[in-house]
Parts: sequence; C-alpha cells; structure tokens
Amino acid sequence: MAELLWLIPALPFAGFLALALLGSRMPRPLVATIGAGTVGLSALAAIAASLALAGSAGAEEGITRTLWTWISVGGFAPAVALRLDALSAVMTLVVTIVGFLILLYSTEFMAGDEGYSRFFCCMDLFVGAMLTLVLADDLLLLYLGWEGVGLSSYLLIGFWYKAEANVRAARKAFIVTRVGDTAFALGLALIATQLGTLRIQEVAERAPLFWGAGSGMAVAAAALMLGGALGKSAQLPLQTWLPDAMAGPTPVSALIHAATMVTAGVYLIARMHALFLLAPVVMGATAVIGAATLLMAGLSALTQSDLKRALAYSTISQVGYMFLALGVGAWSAAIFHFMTHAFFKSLLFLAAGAVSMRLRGEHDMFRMGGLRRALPGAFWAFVIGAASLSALPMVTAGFYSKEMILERVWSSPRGAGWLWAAGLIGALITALYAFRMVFLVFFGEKRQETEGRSGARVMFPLAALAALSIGGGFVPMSRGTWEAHALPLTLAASLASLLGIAGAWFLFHRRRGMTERLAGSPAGALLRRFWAGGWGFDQAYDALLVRPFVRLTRASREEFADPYSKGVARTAGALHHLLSRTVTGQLRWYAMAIAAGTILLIGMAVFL
Amino acid sequence: METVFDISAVVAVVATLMVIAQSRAVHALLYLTVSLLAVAVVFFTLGAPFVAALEVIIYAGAIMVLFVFVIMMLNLGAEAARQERRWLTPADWFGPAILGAILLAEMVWVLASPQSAFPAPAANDPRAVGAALFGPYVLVADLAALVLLAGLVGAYHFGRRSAEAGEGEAP
Amino acid sequence: MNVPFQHALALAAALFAIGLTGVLMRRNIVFVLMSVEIMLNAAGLAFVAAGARWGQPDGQVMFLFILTMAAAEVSVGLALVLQFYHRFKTLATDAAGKMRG
Amino acid sequence: MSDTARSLVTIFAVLLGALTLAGGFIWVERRLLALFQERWGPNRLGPLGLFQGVADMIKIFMKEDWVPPFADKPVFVLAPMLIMVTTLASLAIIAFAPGLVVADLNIGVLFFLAMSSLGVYSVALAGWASNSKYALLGGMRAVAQMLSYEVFMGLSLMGVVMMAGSFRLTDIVAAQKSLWFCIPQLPGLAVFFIAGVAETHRSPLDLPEAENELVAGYHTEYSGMKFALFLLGEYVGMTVVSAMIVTLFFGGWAGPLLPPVVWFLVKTLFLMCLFIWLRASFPRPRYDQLMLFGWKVLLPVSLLNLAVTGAVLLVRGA
Repeated sequence: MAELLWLIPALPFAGFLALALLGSRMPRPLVATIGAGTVGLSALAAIAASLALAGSAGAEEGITRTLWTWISVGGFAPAVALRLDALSAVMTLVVTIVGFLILLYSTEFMAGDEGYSRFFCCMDLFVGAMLTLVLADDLLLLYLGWEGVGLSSYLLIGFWYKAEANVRAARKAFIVTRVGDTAFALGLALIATQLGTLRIQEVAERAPLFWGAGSGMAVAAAALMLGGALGKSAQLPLQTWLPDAMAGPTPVSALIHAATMVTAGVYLIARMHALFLLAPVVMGATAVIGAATLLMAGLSALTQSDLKRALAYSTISQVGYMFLALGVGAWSAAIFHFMTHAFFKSLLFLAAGAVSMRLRGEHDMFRMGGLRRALPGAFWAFVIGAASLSALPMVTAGFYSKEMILERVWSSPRGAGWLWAAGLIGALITALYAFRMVFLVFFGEKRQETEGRSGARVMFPLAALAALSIGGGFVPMSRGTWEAHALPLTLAASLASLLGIAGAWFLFHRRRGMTERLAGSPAGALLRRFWAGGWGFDQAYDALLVRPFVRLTRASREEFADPYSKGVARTAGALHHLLSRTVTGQLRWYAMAIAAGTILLIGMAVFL
Repeated sequence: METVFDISAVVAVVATLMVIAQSRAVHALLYLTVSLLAVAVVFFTLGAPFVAALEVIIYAGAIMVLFVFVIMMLNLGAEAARQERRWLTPADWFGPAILGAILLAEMVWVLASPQSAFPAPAANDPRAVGAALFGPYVLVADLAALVLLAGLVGAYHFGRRSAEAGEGEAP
Repeated sequence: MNVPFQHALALAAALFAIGLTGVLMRRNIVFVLMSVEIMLNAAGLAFVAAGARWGQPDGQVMFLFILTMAAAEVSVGLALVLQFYHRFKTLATDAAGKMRG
Repeated sequence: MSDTARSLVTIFAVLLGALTLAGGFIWVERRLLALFQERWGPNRLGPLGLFQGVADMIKIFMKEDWVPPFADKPVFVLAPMLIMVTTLASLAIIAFAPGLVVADLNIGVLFFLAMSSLGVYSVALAGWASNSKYALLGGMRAVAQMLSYEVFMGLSLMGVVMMAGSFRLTDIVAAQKSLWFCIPQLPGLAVFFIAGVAETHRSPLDLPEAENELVAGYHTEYSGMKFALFLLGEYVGMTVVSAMIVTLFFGGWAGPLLPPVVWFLVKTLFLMCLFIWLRASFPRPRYDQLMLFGWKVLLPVSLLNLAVTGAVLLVRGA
C-alpha cells in the first residue's frame, strides 16, 4: 500500500482534470460520481495506507516515497516526495473522510446550481492540493499544495461570481492570505539558503546543528513560518478574510474554511516544531496570538446575526485554541483539537446549510426560530455539533480535545496561568455563543415556514459527522489525559462549559427580552457593533494600509520616474527623425547603400 | 575544352550585359536565357553535366518561363519599352556601373593574387551529387523542400489575393 | 577538362557584378528580379567551380540549393509583381515608396 | 578523324531520317484519320496519294513569308526556329541501334528533358510576339500546360532511371535485356505517354491551338515557311517522344531476326500511330480539366510510382 501513496492526492487531481476538461458536457449524476467518488476512493486509499502504517514496524518513522526530483542544482534538489507518518496520517484521514462526506452532501446541496461541474472541479482541485500539502515531505511541494489550496479557496469563495460582493470577498481572501504566503516563501528561501535543504526531516535534523536555540536565524525562520500560518489560519492580525469568505457555498465553508484549509497553519507549525523549539520567543508569540484570537473572535461570534459569519468567527476562535496549544508545545493536543474541530465544525456548517436550504437560502438567525420541530434532523445535528463545540463534558469529542489543551497550557513549562485563564474564559464564551445559535435558530417563535425535505445525501453526512463529533474523542490519542493532578482543571473546564450553556439558555431563551434591551442600550449597541464588525480591523487596515497605498500610487504615477522615461523617449524620437531621412521608400537607394557598404567591406578585407 | 569554355564565357558575359541594357522585357529575358545556357555549357566544361542539365531544365526551362508567363500576363507593349528607355538615363546607370566595376575589380584582384597549383579537377558524376545531397546534406535538402513549400503557399496566396481584388474592382 | 579555376571564378565575378549593376540601375521590378537571378546564378557558378576545383560534390549540392531557393523566390516575387502591377498600374520600384505607414 | 567523319555521317543520317519520317508521317496521319473516319483521305497524287506531302511542301514554300506589322519582329522570327532546334537537338541522344547515336551522353534523359523544357519558349514566344489576343491566350495556355506536364514527364522517367541506374540511354536499353520496363514501370509509361501528348500539344491535349476557341492559338499569325516549321516541329517532337518511349520502356532496338534499326523504327512507328489513334478517338478536355488531371492524378501517380520503385529496389538491394 505504501507504494501507492501517490494515489491519495492523484485521485482527486484526476477527478479535477476529468471535470475541468469534460465536466461541462457530462450529465450531472456522472459529475457527482466523479467529483465525490474520486475523493471517496482517495479516502479508502488513505485508510488503507494508515492501516499499513500502523501495522508496519517503522510506524514512528513514517513512510517516505520519493516520486521524482524537480531540479538538481548544486546539491539543492527539491524532490516530489510524499511522507506518511502519524501526523500526516491523521490529517490525510480527516481531509479525505470529511471531504468525502461534504462532497456527498454537496451533490444534493448544489443540485440546482448551474455551476455544478465547476463546483466539483474546484472542490477536487482543493482536496488534491490539500492532500499534497499534507503529505508533502518537501517544503517546496508543501508550498505548492499551500498555494493550490489558496487558489481553489479563491475560486470557491467567488463561486457565485456574478455578485460583486462575492468577488470582492474572494479577492480579499486571496490578498490577505498572500501577506502570510509571502512570509512563508521568504521563510522557505531563508531555510533553503541557510540549511541547503527543504526536506522536512533534514531541516529538522540540521536546524539544531546549524542554529543555536534562540539564535536570530532560527527566530527569523520560525517567525516567517508563523507569518504564513497566521495568514492561512486566519489568526490575528490576518483574520479579516475568513468571515467574508462565507460568501462561498456552505459546503465550501464547511470543508475549506472550517475543517481543513484554515488548519493548514496549525499543521505547518506542528510539522516544523523542531524549528519552533529553537525559537522560544516565537512560541510565546504563537501562544499569545492564539489566546488573543480566541477571545476576540469568540466575542465577535457572540454578536453576529448571520449564522455562517458566527460559525466563521467560531472557527477563528477554535483555531486560536490550536495556536495556543502549539504555542505551549502541545503539538498532539493541537492536532487532536484540529481533528475534533474538523468533525463538529463541518457538522455545524452542514447543519446550517441544511437549515438555510429549507429556508430559501436564509442566513439571518433573527429571521429563523422555532425550527426544532420542522427540521428535527438538522436540529439534532446542530445540537450535537454545538455541544461538541462548547465541550459538553464527558460525552463529546470537543470536550476531550479542549480539556487536553487547557490541561497542557496549565501544566506545560511554557504555559502560564493567565493563558489558561484566557482559554477558560474562551471556553465559557464558546459555550455561550454556540448555544445562542441553537436557541435563536431552533427555539422561540417560528418566523418562517420551511419548504421541502432534505434527502439521504444530506442526512447521511450529518449523521456520520455527528457520530464522529461524539465518538471522535475516544481515539487512542486521548489516552493519558486522565491524570490525578488534572482533576481540578477538568472540573474547571467542565464548569465553564456548563456555565456557558446555562447562560445561553438564560440570556437567549428564557430572558431574551432583557438581552435585547441590554444590546439596545447606547453602550451595548456600540460594543455590539464593535464586536460584530470584527473589532474594527477592516477599517483599520483600510485606513492604515489600503488608502495610503492607493494615495502613494496615485502620487507616483506622474511624478517620480517620468523625466527619465520621457527623456529616453525623446532621445529615441530625435534619433528616429535623424534616421528617417534615409528612409526614402526607393528600393534602388537601399540596394545602392547595401552594395556600397558591401563593396567597402570587401575592399577593406582585400586591401587592408 | 578550354576553347569551349572561353567562347561560352564570352557569350555569357555579353548576353548578361544585354539583359541589363535592354528596354524590352522579353528581349532581356531571351538574352538571360542565352546567358543561362552559356553558363550551362560552362558547367559542362567544368565537369558537372548533371548541374548543367538542371540549369537548363529548371533555370532556363522553368524559372525563366515563369518570367515569360508573367510578362505575358502583364502584356507590356511598346509604351512600356519607351518608358523603360526614358528611365535608362546615363545619370541612372552611371553610378551603378561604377559600383559594379569596382566590385569586379576587387574580385579579380583577389583571384589574381598568387595561388597554389591546381590539381586537375575531377569530374563529379550525378551519383556522387545525389549521395551527398541525401547523405550529409539531407537536412538542408528538407529545408529546401520547406522553402519550396513556403514559396508555393506564398505565390498561391498573393495570386489569390490579386484575383479577389480583381473581382472586387470589376463592378 | 582543365579549365583554370580562376577563369571560372572570374566569369562568376563578372556575371555577379553585371547582375549587381542591373539591380541598382533598373527601375522596373521585372528587370530587378532578373538581375537578382543573374547574381544567384553567378553565385551558383562560383560554387560549382569551387566544387570542380576540389573534386567534391558539395559545390553542386550547394548549386541545387541555390536553384530551389531561386525557384521559390521567383514564384513569390512574380506573384508580388502581379499584385504590385494591379495596385499601382506601374512596375517602377519607386512606386513602392507609397506603401509607407 | 574518322570519328568526326563518322559522327557527321550519323548526324546527317539521323536528321534526314527524322525529317523524312516526320514529313512522310503527315501523309500517314491523314490516311489513318481518314481510315478511322471512314473516308478516303489524300489519294490522288502519286500511288496511294503518296506525293501529297511533296505537293503541300511546294505550296508552302511558294507562299508569301509575311510578318504582321504589329508583331515583335525578331522574336516572331525566332520562335519557329526554336522548336525545330530543340526537337532536333533531342534526336541527338536517341540511340537507334548499337553505335547509331549522335551523342551517347551520360545525362541523356536529362538532356531530353532540358530540350523539351526549352521547347516551351517557342510556343510562348510565338504567342507573345504575334501581339494578338488569340495567339497570346494560346501562348499562355501552352506555357502553363507544358510547364506543368514537364514536371510529371520528368518524374515518370525517374523510375526507369532508378531501375537502370543511369541517365545514359544505351545503358537503359541494355538494362531491359531481360524485361522491358513497360511491365514494371507501367504507371510511369502511362504518365510519360500522356505527358508526351501534352508536351507536343497533340490532340486531344492541343489546347494551345484549340481551333474552335482560339482560331489557331499561338500560330494564328504564322504562315508560309514559319508555319511549316511549327508543323514540322510538332511531328518531329512526336517522333522524338515515341522514340524515347521505345528506348525507355520497350527495349529500344532489341528484337529478334530483324536488324536493330528496323526494330526501332517499327516500334516508333507503332507508337506514332497510337498518337493518331488518340487524336481520332478522344474529344478535347476543358482547360481546367487538363490542369486538374495533371496535378491531381498524374502527379500522385508518378510520385507513388517513384516511391514504390524506390522501396522495391531498396528491399531487393538489401
């Protein structure tokens, strides 16, 4: 099976190619079969490969397969190599299985759309690129996948490109992540020139030898990597693109902007942890950024009226948890949370999609309500997802992963009490906004009638993801979290979660009027607007970066370079006028000139 | 053989001079054909009968006939010849003649400079030429075929355009 | 078969010079084309003479290539002449100066 | 010195023979045509009307040799001479019998092609120099027709040349000792024969002089001796083409019992009668049909023939 590792990314790419070339001529069932089927096959291949890895002797080492070498220049030979180890196996499994479920869901969700084959085409491209990113053993190949997911994310955010806002959102996502990507590319260049290799294993081996702990180079390389991760994972200060990215279809949000792509930054840092261990400053920064992001985004999520935007802020917040974990060196906790988050967040998105599908594309939570009886399937799926998100103790996967992070933040030598406190407050806020959504959407009085019924292709992925959101916490990775000294911490986390849920019940169901009055008061309204608008980052960037830049380009358009360029043009013009005298249009003169010149040259050759 | 060479060389030079001095295109063409035939004889005396035959078949027999054809199509009459005579003023031909004379002088000067003794030239039978053409020169032969194709396409294109223009002008 | 090499080359030189003079002094395109043919033929003669001088077939091969080139050149050139005459109603090369721009 | 004398004698014999044959053949043609068309033909002068040709000759000599005032005089005079020169020059390389050949050139086939390509000038210049529209149209047709068919003529011969491995006609005859080339080179023979008819602009491919459209084509303005030269040139040309076919495809002088010259003449005469038969049997095609037939049928056929011959020779040689 290890020999066929290349099949895992190749299958979605094959699907992409087939759909890109012939998709517009295929019947829709065939498009759906190819689009979802290739990813399904890829999932099977991933499962087989992971089983083979688990059963093999060198499970710790992982399997590496070099397919071919890009170029070979002076000892620098970036290779197309795939690597399957515990980390990439988890990522691969999540990407392919969740991806398959979401694509299955999409076959029904997108059924009425004219860009049906284009959608599956881009989704397959995304899955292929993501798998390339995950399986890459070489940072250059990883970067290729990195840009590939960026591209397909751009294409899918702007999927409904006829509305200008969607296109603008796509462009924003592309440009903002580009800031991070540039940092990443610079980091790659730094590593390649300093260490002479981009193979991840070799980088991990050489970095400690070449650079001392805390040395400037290591800090610079790690900081640049972190920059890339921040952009892709929508962390402070590059988080502004993700809420707008909800302009894309809901399955896109579920797959790309919740489950997989936004966690690429987490994966990158976990992959390069050897490098980050050499830069404690960057580790600290990662933790602080994670903590700040999770609090800030959580408060934003609390005030959103758009269901998908609320989920987007929730995603930023949850990825903030992962960064917090990474920042204190809890790699496996971060990846564990990534996995459970992929399950419950895509479940939430898909359930939200199922709701809005039945409400003719409605996304505003304040226009929903009382859907509990009308949409029982979506309701239960959403409740399970929200429970997992808010880490309902003992029964949900989210509890185990979040509890593990909080425990590590407390106990890790790099951790600190105040980081733990931030995480705990975050957990409270998380539970609050998660069940705020539940109560707003499914309880209270009914505002709109539903229409139609969701089919099996929608309900099965919901059921499967719900099962994973509950059972995903019992994977072998969670072993060892139950230690005696951690009991108080566990109790605290459980308490925070339960308190949040109860608060949500009180504020948004029982005493909803009071909450609305509170929000309506001048101070409350101001705060609410501030939070809902994403803490004013968009405005700040616009004022600090975009507008000065536009002014600068306007100013430089006519001033600086012109005298030089115009001077060149004027000189050329003058010479042209001089030479154009010889252009008489008379063939004989030209021939005469050529002949005279030739004769002169021959004469010089003969007589000199 | 040397006598034959000398005679045909003189014929060639005189005929060629007549070509550029003629005012009637057809007469010039006839002189040019004579010149080519004389050069063919020169080839023969140089021991290259194959090339001599080709000179007659292709140069004199095909390329020059094309000229005849075009002149017939243009149907230039006596008026054209008179105009040609008007164009051929001494001022017009004096400069070029000087240039040509200088060129000739230079080349003869080079030829007259002392050279090593010559071996007797060996005759090249067509077989050797063919072997060389399709042996070491096969790529160039293919290129020549391409050039011919390009010429064919080009001639067809220009000819057709003129036909279309003629149709357009007719009404 | 012992024609002096220089004589053949001198003949080629003479023909070439005459052809060059023709190109320069004639205004009629047809004559210019004919003069070009003279020059090409002179070059071919030089090749054949050199080939005979060294007893190599290469000179004749080169002549064949000149022949093909001349054929292609004449076919395109004459097609252009016809086109030219249709457009300008004259064969004077100077009329081509009107084509600028 | 005896060599020179011998060639002089040969030249004289060939010239005399060919001219007599061509002149006499005019009578044969008229009689044969009459036979094909169920009428008598010339039968009054001499036995079987044999002296008719002589009488025509005398009449043509006596006619006024008139040059139209609008014609380009030197070219007008030159044109009929050219056809005689080129066709008679072609006779020089034809081997009538072992030893009976004026010039046994090592590029004999090419010489024949060269002369036939120079023959175009005669027709073209006659058409141009006459300065009248029928003549000009006839001349232009002749140029296009002959230039095109020259290509197939040359290509169709190359198969024979490849099989014989020589351009020399005596070598080619010798190479047919066991098998005449008309069997393996049948496509070449067919193409060469058709191209030969077109080259000599004999009916049915006599479009340059198609009398119903162009009066008399390129020789509309000609009369007297000059017209006779054209006429004679056509018949000599026919003789040369027939002799070439005999040499290249029908084993030349080879034949049992009879002396070689006789065999050669018999074969040539037979082929010339074939020319007349063609004239009596086929209608004249349209001009575009002629050109299309040439470029779309004869050219591919001759190229294919060449390729197949080359391949066979290569395989057999290997």
